[in-house]
Amino acid sequence: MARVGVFICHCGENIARTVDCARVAEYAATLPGVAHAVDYRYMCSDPGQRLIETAIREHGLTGVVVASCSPHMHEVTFRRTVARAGLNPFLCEMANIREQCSWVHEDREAATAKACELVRLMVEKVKWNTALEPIHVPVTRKALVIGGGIAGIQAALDIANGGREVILVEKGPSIGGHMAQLSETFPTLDCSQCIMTPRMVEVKNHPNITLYTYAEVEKVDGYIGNFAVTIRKKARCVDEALCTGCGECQSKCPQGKLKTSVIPNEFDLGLSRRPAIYVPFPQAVPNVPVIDKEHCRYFQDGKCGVCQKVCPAKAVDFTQTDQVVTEQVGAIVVATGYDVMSSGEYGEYGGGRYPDVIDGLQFERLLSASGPTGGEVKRPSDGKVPETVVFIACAGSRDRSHGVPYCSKICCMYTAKHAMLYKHKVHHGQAYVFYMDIRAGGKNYDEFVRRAIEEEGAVYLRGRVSRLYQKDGQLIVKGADTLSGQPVEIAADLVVLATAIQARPGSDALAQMLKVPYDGYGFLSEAHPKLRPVETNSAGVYLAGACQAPKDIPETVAQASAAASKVLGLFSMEQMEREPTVSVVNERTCIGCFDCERVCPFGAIEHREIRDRRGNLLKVVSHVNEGVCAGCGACATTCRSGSIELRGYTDEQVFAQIAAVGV
Amino acid sequence: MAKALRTEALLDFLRAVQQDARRLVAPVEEDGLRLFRAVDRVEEITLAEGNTRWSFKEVLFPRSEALFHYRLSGGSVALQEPDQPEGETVVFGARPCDAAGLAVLDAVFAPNGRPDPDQAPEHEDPFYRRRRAQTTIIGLACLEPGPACFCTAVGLSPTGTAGSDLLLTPLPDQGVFLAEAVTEKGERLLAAHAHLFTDTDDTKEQATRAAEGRIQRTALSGVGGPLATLFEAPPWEELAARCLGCGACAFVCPTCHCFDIVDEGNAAGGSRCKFWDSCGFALFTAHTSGHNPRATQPARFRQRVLHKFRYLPERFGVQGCVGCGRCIATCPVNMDIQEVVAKVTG
Amino acid sequence: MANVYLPYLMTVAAVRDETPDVRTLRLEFQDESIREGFRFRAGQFGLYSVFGQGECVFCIASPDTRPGAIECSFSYRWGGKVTSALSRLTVGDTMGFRGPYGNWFPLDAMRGKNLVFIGGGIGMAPIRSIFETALDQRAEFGDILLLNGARSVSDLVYKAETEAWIARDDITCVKTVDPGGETPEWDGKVGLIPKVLEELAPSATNALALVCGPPIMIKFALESLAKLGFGKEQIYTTLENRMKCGSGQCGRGNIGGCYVCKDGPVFSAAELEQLPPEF
Amino acid sequence: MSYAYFPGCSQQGMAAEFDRSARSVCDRLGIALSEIPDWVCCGATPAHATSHLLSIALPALTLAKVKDADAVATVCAACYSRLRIASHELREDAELRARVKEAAGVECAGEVPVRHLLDILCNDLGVAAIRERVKRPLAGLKVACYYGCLLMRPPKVVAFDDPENPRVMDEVLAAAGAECVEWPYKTECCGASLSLARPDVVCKLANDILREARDAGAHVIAVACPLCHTNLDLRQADVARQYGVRYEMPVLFFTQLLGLALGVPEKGLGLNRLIVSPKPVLEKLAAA
Amino acid sequence: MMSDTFEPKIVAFVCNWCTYTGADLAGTSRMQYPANVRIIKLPCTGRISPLFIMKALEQGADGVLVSGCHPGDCHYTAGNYHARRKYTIFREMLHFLGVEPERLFFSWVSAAEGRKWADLVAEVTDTVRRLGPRRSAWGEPVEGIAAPRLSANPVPFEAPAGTFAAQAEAMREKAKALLAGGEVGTVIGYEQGTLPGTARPAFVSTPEEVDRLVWNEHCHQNLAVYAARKPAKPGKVALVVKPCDERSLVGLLQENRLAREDVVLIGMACHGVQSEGALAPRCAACQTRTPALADPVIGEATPPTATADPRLEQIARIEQMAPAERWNFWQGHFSRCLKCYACRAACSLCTCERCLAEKAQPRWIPAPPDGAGNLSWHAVRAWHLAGRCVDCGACSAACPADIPLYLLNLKLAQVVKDAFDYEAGRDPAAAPPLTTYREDDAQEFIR
Repeated sequence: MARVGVFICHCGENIARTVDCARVAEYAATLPGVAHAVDYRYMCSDPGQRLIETAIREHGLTGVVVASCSPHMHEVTFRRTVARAGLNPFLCEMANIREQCSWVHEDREAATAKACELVRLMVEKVKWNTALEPIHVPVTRKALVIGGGIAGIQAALDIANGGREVILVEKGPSIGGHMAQLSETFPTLDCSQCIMTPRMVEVKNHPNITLYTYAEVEKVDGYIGNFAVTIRKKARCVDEALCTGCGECQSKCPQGKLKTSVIPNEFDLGLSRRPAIYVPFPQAVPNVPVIDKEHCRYFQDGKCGVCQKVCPAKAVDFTQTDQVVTEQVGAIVVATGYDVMSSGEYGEYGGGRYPDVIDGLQFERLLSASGPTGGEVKRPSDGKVPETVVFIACAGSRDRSHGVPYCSKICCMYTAKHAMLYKHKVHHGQAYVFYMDIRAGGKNYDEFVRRAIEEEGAVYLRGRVSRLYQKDGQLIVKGADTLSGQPVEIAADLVVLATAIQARPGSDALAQMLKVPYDGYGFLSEAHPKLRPVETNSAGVYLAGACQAPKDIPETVAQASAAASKVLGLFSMEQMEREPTVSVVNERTCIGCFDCERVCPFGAIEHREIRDRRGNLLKVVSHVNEGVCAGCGACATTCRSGSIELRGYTDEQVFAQIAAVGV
Repeated sequence: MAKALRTEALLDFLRAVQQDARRLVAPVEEDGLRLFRAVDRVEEITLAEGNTRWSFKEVLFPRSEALFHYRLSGGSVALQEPDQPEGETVVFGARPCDAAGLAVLDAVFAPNGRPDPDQAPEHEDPFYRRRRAQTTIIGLACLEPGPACFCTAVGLSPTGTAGSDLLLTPLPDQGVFLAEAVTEKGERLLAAHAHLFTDTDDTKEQATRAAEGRIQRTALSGVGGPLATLFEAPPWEELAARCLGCGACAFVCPTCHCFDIVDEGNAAGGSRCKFWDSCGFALFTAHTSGHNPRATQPARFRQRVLHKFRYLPERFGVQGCVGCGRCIATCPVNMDIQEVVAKVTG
Repeated sequence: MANVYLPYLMTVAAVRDETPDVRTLRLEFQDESIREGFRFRAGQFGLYSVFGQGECVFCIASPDTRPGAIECSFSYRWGGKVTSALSRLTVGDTMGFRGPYGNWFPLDAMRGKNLVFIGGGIGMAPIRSIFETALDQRAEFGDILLLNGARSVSDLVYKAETEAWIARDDITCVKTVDPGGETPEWDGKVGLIPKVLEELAPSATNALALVCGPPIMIKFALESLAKLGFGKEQIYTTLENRMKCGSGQCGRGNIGGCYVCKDGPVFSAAELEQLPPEF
Repeated sequence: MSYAYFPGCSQQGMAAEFDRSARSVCDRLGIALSEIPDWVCCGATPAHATSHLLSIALPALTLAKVKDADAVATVCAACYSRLRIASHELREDAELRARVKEAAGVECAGEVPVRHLLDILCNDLGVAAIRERVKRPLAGLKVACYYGCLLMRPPKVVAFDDPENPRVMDEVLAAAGAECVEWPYKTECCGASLSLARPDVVCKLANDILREARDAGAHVIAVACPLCHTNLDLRQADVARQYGVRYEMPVLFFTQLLGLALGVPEKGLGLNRLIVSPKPVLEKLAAA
Repeated sequence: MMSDTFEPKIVAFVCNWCTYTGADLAGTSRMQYPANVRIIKLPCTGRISPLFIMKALEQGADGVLVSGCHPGDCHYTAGNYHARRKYTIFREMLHFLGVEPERLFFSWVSAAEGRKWADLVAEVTDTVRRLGPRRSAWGEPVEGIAAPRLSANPVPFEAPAGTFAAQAEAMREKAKALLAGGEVGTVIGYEQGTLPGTARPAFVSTPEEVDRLVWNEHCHQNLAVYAARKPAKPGKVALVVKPCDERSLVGLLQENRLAREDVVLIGMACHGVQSEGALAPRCAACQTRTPALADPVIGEATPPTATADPRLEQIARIEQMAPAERWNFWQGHFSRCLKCYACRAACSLCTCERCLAEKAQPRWIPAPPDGAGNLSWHAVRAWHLAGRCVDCGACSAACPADIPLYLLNLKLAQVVKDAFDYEAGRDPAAAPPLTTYREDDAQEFIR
């Protein structure tokens, strides 16, 4: 019979007040297999733990039951105590006689009786516990970062600077993401290009970082420490090695004559045009153009080929094909960023009908020196400098009827910035801001907004815009000013909608590929909002930036560094240590129906062939990949013949507890 | 002088016997099949021809019984004998084949005094011995043996007396049951209810010839010897290819006596249970290491045949099969032991 | 009439790990009267029970010349329900034992003869019972040779006793491990039991051989003994089979017509030859 | 498609011309309207302002009488809104059905869909069919189509077009040859039932609408609701008095304009019943 | 609480991440609730097996509560979805067997719902207290309640004249061709039984032996039971299959127990088979009388009749009984069970190398054929065939005690059809119902 030690804690008065701990200890001593039972005032205190350690050594205990608080509180503590005394930590169980007994049952008699039962349950269970050693899984100490925005760049640099190799994959022709499109950034108004371009170059030149641009992740196999990622590098039709970035091809491309070109420039959100062979923006990294096959005359009707002729470095190669590469990585950071809801979604604000109703990102391009108007604020319709600009906050966010009930968090700040920058550019201009509430909770944020109002003279009107219509060249904005209680009507030259931040289209497909859950809006779900914000339920996959939820640049960079630290933490060990409570297959009785494989949410079940000595195949059975198994036990419940067991919650252990209730 | 019991007086006789005994076990109809049950009122008993779905073996060798109870408290264990009901059990309606089967059960469970000097002291099954002593068998001869019956092929008869304490043979033409007391228990039974019996000089020869005439199965005489040499014979493979490996044939058989012993209970205690087992199951002889002396289903069916037709006669001097035909009627795939033995030794 | 299935209550007096998955228990009868009266013969087996888990069969490993307590050695390598429960017992625990059952080694026939004892792995348990019984009356016998073999050093059973036996000068004791099973500090022989046996080449005249071990080992050992001139009746072994009642009723322990629990477990090689290949 | 026609109270009183023109238009376009026998008032705004049960029970009384018709046709925006919402709620809420049965003694589960004439013209008949039957296209006539605030709201239940920027009436009248102007006040409220309680508010709203229509260059305003018609047509005098602007903007029901285009004689369209006479505009048009 | 009122003993299986934490929250918030519940912690509802519920009832629990994360919250993404499907079926089975519905409780309690947990425990305790103690032990009949009997009114068997003979001849031709051509090593069909009016499986490996093969209304065994075994003779196996037998082959394909190309199917158009002298109940209303997968299909099937399946009426009768009556009805039948496992041996889908009934560590199903052992065995057997059984009738035909196993199989097949719109044996590529889930699976029984 096992030699179990039972240790009843008073927890000061918390347990002792309604549970007669002495009587429980007395009762425990009578249980079959219990070699030692004692109660003490504070079992988790230092003397309490020492009491357990000495008892283990003195009585040669083979199992320990600590009856005290919830295992969520001190299971780790007591398992460490037990380990110090030389007993395997998994031979220690806790009976929850505080949260689930003394605190919820006033009647002393009933509480004591129940405490006794809970102790008996755990004593019976611990007899069937087996010593378990942590599982060691080899780790490929190379990381993959998906998405080349500021989040991806920061994470890649941190990991690379941590001495580990990184593969950065960016879908577009250049890294930079949405931040590259911004003019200046709140609250310090430092120019986004100035603070970001050096980082982008650093990424390009960093020995530890392999950069794949114009490339997408197609398939992810494997598990934490051993991912095999298939990446498709789309054909740029320009050889990155040869191209010097001189820009000849762009200027000569017939499709590209700025005035006549019909191709909207995605980087400028359609406010400018670009040639068929293009670099999204001057500071692009890598500064290597890409041929847009839909609009290139060579690909559409076989004529032209001017870019190839003029290219001094002979870098243009129309025959280039997609390249598919497989990389072995140990961890993946998802930094795929966000998208802005298009102003066209807002019918009542004339979105999509009036050219001078634009969204925040388009206004950023107008403000940006590298933008379509060289930094001068000119309205898209006729290029006039607008004297009156109306900014409408919460255009799409916090609006259930548009399917975006959440607050996009950054619009209040960039709207104040827009009002301020507009004033800097058009001194005599007047900015109006319709808002519901101003959310400026960051460091120096509220001061920034106060400056926009008090120093830059932006008129903040608390109220919703009900209607907006065009009348002889101006946009009549009808709204209400709830503070003065008066309806308001403003004739504006330009209206900027602070539209909602949404998840990238296709983020759900990526999430399914990575087996990461995502919410109803397409944002990827973190493992725990407070305790594990940058981790996911899929071990080895981390999140950074707006792909997890709308957030500003400071928070994004913080998350990127956090994700990087998690990756570096994982890579700090040769072997990764994982909880040993995983499933194991009894290969003699498994018949290979693989129902377990169908129910395993983590794809932890593999096929293993059983061969006899001469090598001919006897049968194919299930095998649990201990690196991937999360210990949920769905397989153990589904297996009809009971051929797969979850360690820590084996059939024997549960059976013993149920049988103990029957006594 | 044979005794006779008027057909109408049978129920009175049985009611009287029931008063003296603890219980009267007899065949009744239940959910469309005929089984031996302890009857409340004698009217429930069915006297129709043919046999029950399985024999009254479980009156003496129950399908599951507790050998002892154990209580676990602290480090110690307390053992406790199971309580066994006292009092006479009378089994009525036992067909001659079933009654003859008792000889096997007696030989295995209560060898009482078979002198075997250099063997370790014989171990009897006390439970079986007590029940056997407190059981009286009133046999009922068969007039219309069924298609699966082959008692005559194994040297028995539809009107045989072996195993019964008192055998009643229905003589429909004379409207009586011919009563033959086979043992002193039978004598005592006749004496106790003498008023119901009258002397008669009728005999059962004619009934016996008629009944035996209905069995067309070929005799299996002296098969023990040839079977000894046929362990490796090829036919087992074909003959038993379709056997599914269940325990139906063993559990309906009046002579099968194999059992398993398991502890059932929980942390506070429980009981050690002995219950029916069958050599047909794969796990019957499997070692925990995975080695199984009888790895294939034909090997297991061979054990069933050899155990009945060679080992039991050789070791205990009793015929292992009484030809009741139940295993043939019950087997889902019609494994026919009489056909197999005939083919293997033929 | 006594309930034959009721085991004697035993207390675990000592626990010794022979190998990572073989353990020896020393059991004392809790009931005084039974302790005095209990007798058995080397070679007989018993049924050991852990209440709540069940019973299982193996031999009594202690010599029958030292009554009062018995020892048993068992392997729990295959994780059987009862053997695993036995492996969790600690000193002072209560378990059950009933027996003795079956026949025993022919001690009388062995008197005055040279004896060759061969034990393979856990098969060493029944051999030790008869071997130590013989040692307790050493004078009765001629030369005694003991060959204790195992797959590997760690699998060797009764290591301590074997050293003691090697130290004795009135017997020859040899230990061997299969090739590949040796360790750097191993001082015994390295070789399969049959090969070592042929090297030792004990003379067959006026000799008896007692062999126990896995079926493979017994098969080749018998061949080697035959080469050395041992007749079929000069060789004895015990059979290990799945048994439940111990008294020939549960119908489980038969090899052909022979009931291992009643006609065995000790058989001579001659008897073994008669049995059909069902073990 | 067979339609059970629900005229509505206004169309028997102050907006008789809407009903008369609607019937003539449908007649000309081959749309069979069979009036629901002894229909009752839909309860309009007062019903649902006072008691929710009443606002459902009244339409239920009528809807229950609709037998073997593909849909219920309505012309007035208020009737359409009330009937449509009532049948929607009856379909969704079994408990409500029970209470209505107990209160009004009728079993109605709102199976027959309720449609507005514009919806029928545009989506069932189709604009091309209308263009074919036009005899005298309203060439040169600039119309400001005014939908009012009720016809398309609440969108989930009643809308059969984009609630922010409806196009149905524009397309129907364009098919009739008119030129529908772009103007922002398509769905602004005209003050509806405040017409009696707060005429000053109605004048303010009417003035905005009329001004925007004028500024958009419209000759006439087309409406699809008797209440809107009253506030824009009847109140033009008050607007002139309050804001000193005489718009002389004729306000017609879209069925009247459509009737003209289809060649229905003016008498059949009840043009004479309008306060601001459309005659001058129409004559100028005919002359051009 | 030593008062004389009945204090129910309730076992609660809860998931560690949500409900256990919710219970802790009830503790930290000092919410009072009755002390009748003993909590057993599991990592996820996905790990809370119906066997636990059965064992708790067997050990005498008066009520069982199972609770975990709300759908969508599962820490392991899908544990509760799988569990929900299992409970949907297992709960219906226990009710059908006569366990009072008010003894089983299922709920979702999140880590933040301390109040919901406290109220739930109070409600469960109160409900079970009012229901009263268990009226009998697991597997024992309830005192003083007569076990209702179901009558079966058999339908006479008639097949169109001459069809059997023609089919038999064509089948033998095909078998001979297959054997002679060496395409298969063994043909498994039917041959005349040794008792009048019986047929039995026959293993034929040479063209000459083919003449032993017969085809008539007595060929009721499901030969697919031999499909998953390694053939004694080398070469492929040909099976003579009726449509219902073929459906069990679809099940075997779904569970990788054989490869389609390893077996040649001689499909027999079916006219229904005979059992106990009448048309087998399952054939009365059988709608698929022509094999779908078989390579050659021999003969024309008798068109299905419109008669309703008589067994459905029996199921309806059982469902109308009071729980105690239903309980006694089943204990009455199970009391005859000898645990000969013929039902398992005859079932073509029972292909486990070691059945759960033979798993000793731990022994979920008590081994002896007594009350508890029999009830647990028949509950687990029916449970393991839910969503897999193709109603081929082999188990009921093989049972020496005539236990109406088809009632259990059919009832669970109905539950799976209603709840998951799934029928066993139709599509080899379909995922078995208990290995997949839909997020909108019905869950009105979960609090």
